[in-house]
Amino acid sequence: MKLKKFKHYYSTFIITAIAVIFTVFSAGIGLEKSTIYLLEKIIIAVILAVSLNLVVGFLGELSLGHAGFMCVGAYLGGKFSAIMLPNLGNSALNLIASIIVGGLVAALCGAIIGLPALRLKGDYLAIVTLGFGEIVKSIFQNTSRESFGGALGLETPRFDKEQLFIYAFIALIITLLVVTNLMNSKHGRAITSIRDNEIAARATGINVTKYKLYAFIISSFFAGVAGVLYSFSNYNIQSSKFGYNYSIEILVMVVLGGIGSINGSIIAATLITFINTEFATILTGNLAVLQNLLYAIILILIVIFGNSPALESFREKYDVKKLFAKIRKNDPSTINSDEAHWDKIPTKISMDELFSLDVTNNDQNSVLNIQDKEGK
Amino acid sequence: MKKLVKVLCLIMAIAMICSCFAGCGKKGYTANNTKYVIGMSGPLTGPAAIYGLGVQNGATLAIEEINANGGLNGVEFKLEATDDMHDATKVATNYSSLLEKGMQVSLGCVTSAPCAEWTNLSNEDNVFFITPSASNDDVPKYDNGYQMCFADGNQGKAAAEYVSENYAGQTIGVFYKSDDNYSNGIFEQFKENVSKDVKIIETVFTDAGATSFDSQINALKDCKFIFMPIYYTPASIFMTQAKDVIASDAVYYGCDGFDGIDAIEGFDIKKIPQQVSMLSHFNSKATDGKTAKFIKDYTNKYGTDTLNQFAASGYDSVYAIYQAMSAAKVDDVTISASDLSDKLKEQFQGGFKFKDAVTGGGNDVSWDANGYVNKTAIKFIIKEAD
Amino acid sequence: MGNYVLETKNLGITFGGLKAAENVNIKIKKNQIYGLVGPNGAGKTTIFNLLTGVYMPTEGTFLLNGEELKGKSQEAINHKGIARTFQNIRLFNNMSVIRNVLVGLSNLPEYKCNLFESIFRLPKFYKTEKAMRDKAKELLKIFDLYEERNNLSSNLPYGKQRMLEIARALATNPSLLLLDEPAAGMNPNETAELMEKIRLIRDKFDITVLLIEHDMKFVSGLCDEITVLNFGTVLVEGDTKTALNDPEVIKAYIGG
Amino acid sequence: MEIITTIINGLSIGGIYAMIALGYTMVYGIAKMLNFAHGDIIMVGGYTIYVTMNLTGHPLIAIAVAVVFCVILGVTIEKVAYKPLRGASPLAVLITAIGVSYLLQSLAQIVFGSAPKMVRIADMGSLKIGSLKIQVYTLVTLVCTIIVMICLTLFVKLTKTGRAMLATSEDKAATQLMGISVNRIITITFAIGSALAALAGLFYLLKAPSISNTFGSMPGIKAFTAAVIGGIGSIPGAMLGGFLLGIVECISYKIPIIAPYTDAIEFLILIVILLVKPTGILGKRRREKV
Repeated sequence: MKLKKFKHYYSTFIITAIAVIFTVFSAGIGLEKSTIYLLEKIIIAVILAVSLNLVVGFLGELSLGHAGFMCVGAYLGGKFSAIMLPNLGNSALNLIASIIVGGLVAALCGAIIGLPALRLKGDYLAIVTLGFGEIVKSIFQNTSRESFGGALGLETPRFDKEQLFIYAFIALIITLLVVTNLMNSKHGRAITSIRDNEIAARATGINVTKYKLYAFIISSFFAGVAGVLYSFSNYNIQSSKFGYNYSIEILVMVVLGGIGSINGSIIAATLITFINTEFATILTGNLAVLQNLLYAIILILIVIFGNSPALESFREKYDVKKLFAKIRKNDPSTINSDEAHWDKIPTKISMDELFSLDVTNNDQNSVLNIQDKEGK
Repeated sequence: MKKLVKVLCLIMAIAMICSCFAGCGKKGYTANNTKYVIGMSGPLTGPAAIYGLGVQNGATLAIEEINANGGLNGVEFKLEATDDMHDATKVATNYSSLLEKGMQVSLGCVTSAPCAEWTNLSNEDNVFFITPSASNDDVPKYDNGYQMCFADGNQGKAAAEYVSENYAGQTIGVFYKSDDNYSNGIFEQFKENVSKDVKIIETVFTDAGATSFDSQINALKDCKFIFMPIYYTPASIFMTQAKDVIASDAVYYGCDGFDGIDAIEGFDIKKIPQQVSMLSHFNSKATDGKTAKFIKDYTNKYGTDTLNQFAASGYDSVYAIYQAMSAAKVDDVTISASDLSDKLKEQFQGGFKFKDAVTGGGNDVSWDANGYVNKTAIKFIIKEAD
Repeated sequence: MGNYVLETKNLGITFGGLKAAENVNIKIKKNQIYGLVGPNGAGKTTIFNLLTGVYMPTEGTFLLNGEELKGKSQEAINHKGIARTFQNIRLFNNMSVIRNVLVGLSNLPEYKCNLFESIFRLPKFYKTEKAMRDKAKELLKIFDLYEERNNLSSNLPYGKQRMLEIARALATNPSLLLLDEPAAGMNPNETAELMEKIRLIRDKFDITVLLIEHDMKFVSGLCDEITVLNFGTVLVEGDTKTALNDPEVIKAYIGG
Repeated sequence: MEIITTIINGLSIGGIYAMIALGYTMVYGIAKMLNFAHGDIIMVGGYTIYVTMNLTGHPLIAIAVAVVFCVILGVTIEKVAYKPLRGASPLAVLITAIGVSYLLQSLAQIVFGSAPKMVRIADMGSLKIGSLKIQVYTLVTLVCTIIVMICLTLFVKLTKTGRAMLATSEDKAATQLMGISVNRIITITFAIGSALAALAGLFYLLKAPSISNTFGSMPGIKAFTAAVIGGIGSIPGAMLGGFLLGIVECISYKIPIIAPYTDAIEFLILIVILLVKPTGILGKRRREKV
């Protein structure tokens, strides 16, 4: 019974254990270079997926600009560490300071874009975040050579390659702790209540704008942290990497892992990164084109299988959660967390837009405007 | 009891995961080599594939020739090529997997942006590389990196000199890609070095807008000389769109990115009325000497699609490594990358002259103290004006 | 003046030419159970929406315990003391029963705990969290939901969902509770039980109730006073029995 | 004079955006989904034109084949990938659309390779009016897009199917009850959207005769932006948004200081417009019933 209290922290424990094992390995017999790169990549992907899940899964808003926040973190954090290099050297202190700076600047961006953008819902918010990501990318691409390297990319001090992954693990564990703690507090409940029913949340006295902003800021903070880690794992960062395609890649991890499920995000991000890297090393030469093809087919099949209303009964029969519940002899209808199956999550892709030919607006808008003002 | 089983399972699972990842690091990867392994990373797929494939083919051709002639003291060479899709983030993985495959010396990366990553990574381990085509000025910034092609800055300077000489007092146009490493690098140096009495009309495009150049063409329509430090695909689109707008006696002048423009499927360069020329170190229409032989052999084996200076440069880079290694009297096939690098550095810093090059007009090639190449540049006219 | 918990003054709203509510004057005394009845489309829910800040009144205003609330946001109005339920149940479907109630509790001043304290699990967090859970359990016991507290709220039977919605509204510690058709879809036994419950919570929590209902038995058995609406205007108001027997009301309901 | 050329250029590129945006808007309005694969239909259209041009050498045949092929493809995608998900979470449909987009791109890469292909459809030359020098294809594009838009508007307004489309977008269930097959309407919408995408591919190739497997993705995103600027779901909105974006793009490329930031400016306009008017210029929103 005692263990139940720590149920939410299982994944954190496991990751800590893995981190310790790897650290011991690396201190002892040493790790392959490629293992270290892979670890760094996976950790960055997991941080990104978990932080995006906060917005998409728990808040229920679609964000397509996560890579934009990462970009801000990567550039600002990387630049900061480059500036501090003469003073702090390539030390852990420099690394930690840059991570904090990068994260904070990304969080600030999250607040700046979030404050006005959160008035918008669903698709509109999605396209605004997408636009934000592209704007950030474009701005960093065209900065001067001295400031952020422009098209040539920003040179960042690559942190001691043997140890970066340890710090990345620590950052990941902190991310997990913060997100888990947040989601299991009254603030987290407020955020999920907005996802489930915004109107009822307002009527229950939840300050919707404030909590949306919280979720947005925390999410972009960790995206920024992931960005700084990314800039430390590379010598040279180029903003063209942070386009909407990358944001979508993160979104795919979140969706496949199960929206609103932190563990799912961790597993999906790990697997996708691992498989992609393996594909890239196995399928070379003429086979390289098969990478994307396989990826696309798997993606489509998983989504259709997991969501088609026609396959509902089939899924019920083979539901993993229920199977587990059977093994544990739990009542499957009892839940202890806010993790829900993702086809039930009402991500607010707003559906009340009309297909219209009318150029003029009708009067109904006036009511709406009142509502909007209220919503502010 | 049940808990215990669970915990045990968990620990086993973790141990299994870790064993997948963890190998025995820090060992000598080259200990089991039976051939000298040359590594490279380049775009073998994707829009820039023509460059990567050119280098790969050229290098393979050179290695086959060397091996057929008995290799280096009887030891053969082997090329390990990895695909980076012109994406710098893939380089670290490629680099480490190459090291684990026993790479002793390398051709670095084919394109500039990924090569920035390679430069730093290879410096960590002291792996010698000579890139056939990554032209960024920073590529030879450490003593283990050399270029077979002209650096961007030098290309920009050469173009600036040419323009200052021939177009003083006139208005010329520049069309470059503002979000591209290569394009920017050349343009910056060009702008810095061009004489002040040449008036420049700058136009740019970006990755996202690389389909329609109407407004840029409109801005450049009165220029008689247009400098285009860009890759050939957008250049071909530009030329097709501009052929009726820009005066037919105008000159398009590009850098090594133009190479291969006449080989694009469906793009008929003869229909472009303007002169298309570029700064190059390889004359793909050469009819005599070593260059002609290379062209013949290459065409027989791979066709003309990728016959460009990248292929020639890849071919030359392998020969340069071979000549330097034989000059340094390397005789241990399991020599570590770092030891080999020290030997090669000694050669390259000690006035090593690379002979029988197919690039650089057949003259000897040498490297200056900064690692930049010294060879003959030619203004190569791809197509005369009508 | 101070006697009234809720007082509306010429409250009204116009939707693009359509007067959904007009000149509504309701006065509710403390601890009253007040009914709002009228045929479909009479503007009852519109009035609820006006009172909870979903819509901004185009005319008139309303006061809660003497304080003007017009123009305040929905959450601010809730903090001032008006809580509501919805005609079509709006629970937080993907959350457990107890969490639904905990959300309602989270804005009360006695459970104040900032984001920082929550994330870093400072002692304050544990203290407030425990207090909130105790309070939530207490509330759930009143509504016979304690046993199902860990169930997904959408898995509850219909009647219990209604109860949970009321429990969640009560959790925000209101002085005025608005119930939108609480008995809709319930069988007679459940309805009777609900009537008891409403009286009970009125006494226990010392609150005032304003409810919309179509079931006239329910209204006459429960409400002290009612207002009958038709086409957005007040038809009759006053004592329940008298008002329901008013010929105008009968005409409005039966038609003709 | 310069400015006139710029505006004509802007209108012609805007016309293409508008045409793609129309596909986005109609599919969104009726099937209530973001069809991320729409841009890749353009790419498929482009490759079809490339292949038929090489086989027959006749532009009109190429166009016809491309339109037919894209319509078949669009309808097939709808039937295979999106139809099983009708009624599922919108996010699921979105991810499937992304999957379809990857699939089309990688298939194109496998079939045609990743090196760009050049395709010359027709040599139209340029026109001289006074001191103005305008390329004929610019005018052709502009005229054609306008004709297509008028036809589409008339189709939706006047035909039975068009009105059924309007009705479906308002209320699917009610439309079904009126005896209209919603599935059929959705299929028709996808067919129209795909045909428009094929035409957009054609006009793109007239302008920039080079095609690769990522040919459609950026125009797709830009057109989506245009659709949102105009108010997604609104046909005139899509046209307005497209033209607006095209003109902004061309003017921005003319000014050297801001030219590198053109994409940023386009997205900034989107954000500003949405903040001023959360549903886009001509979009309308129904109030959520409480």
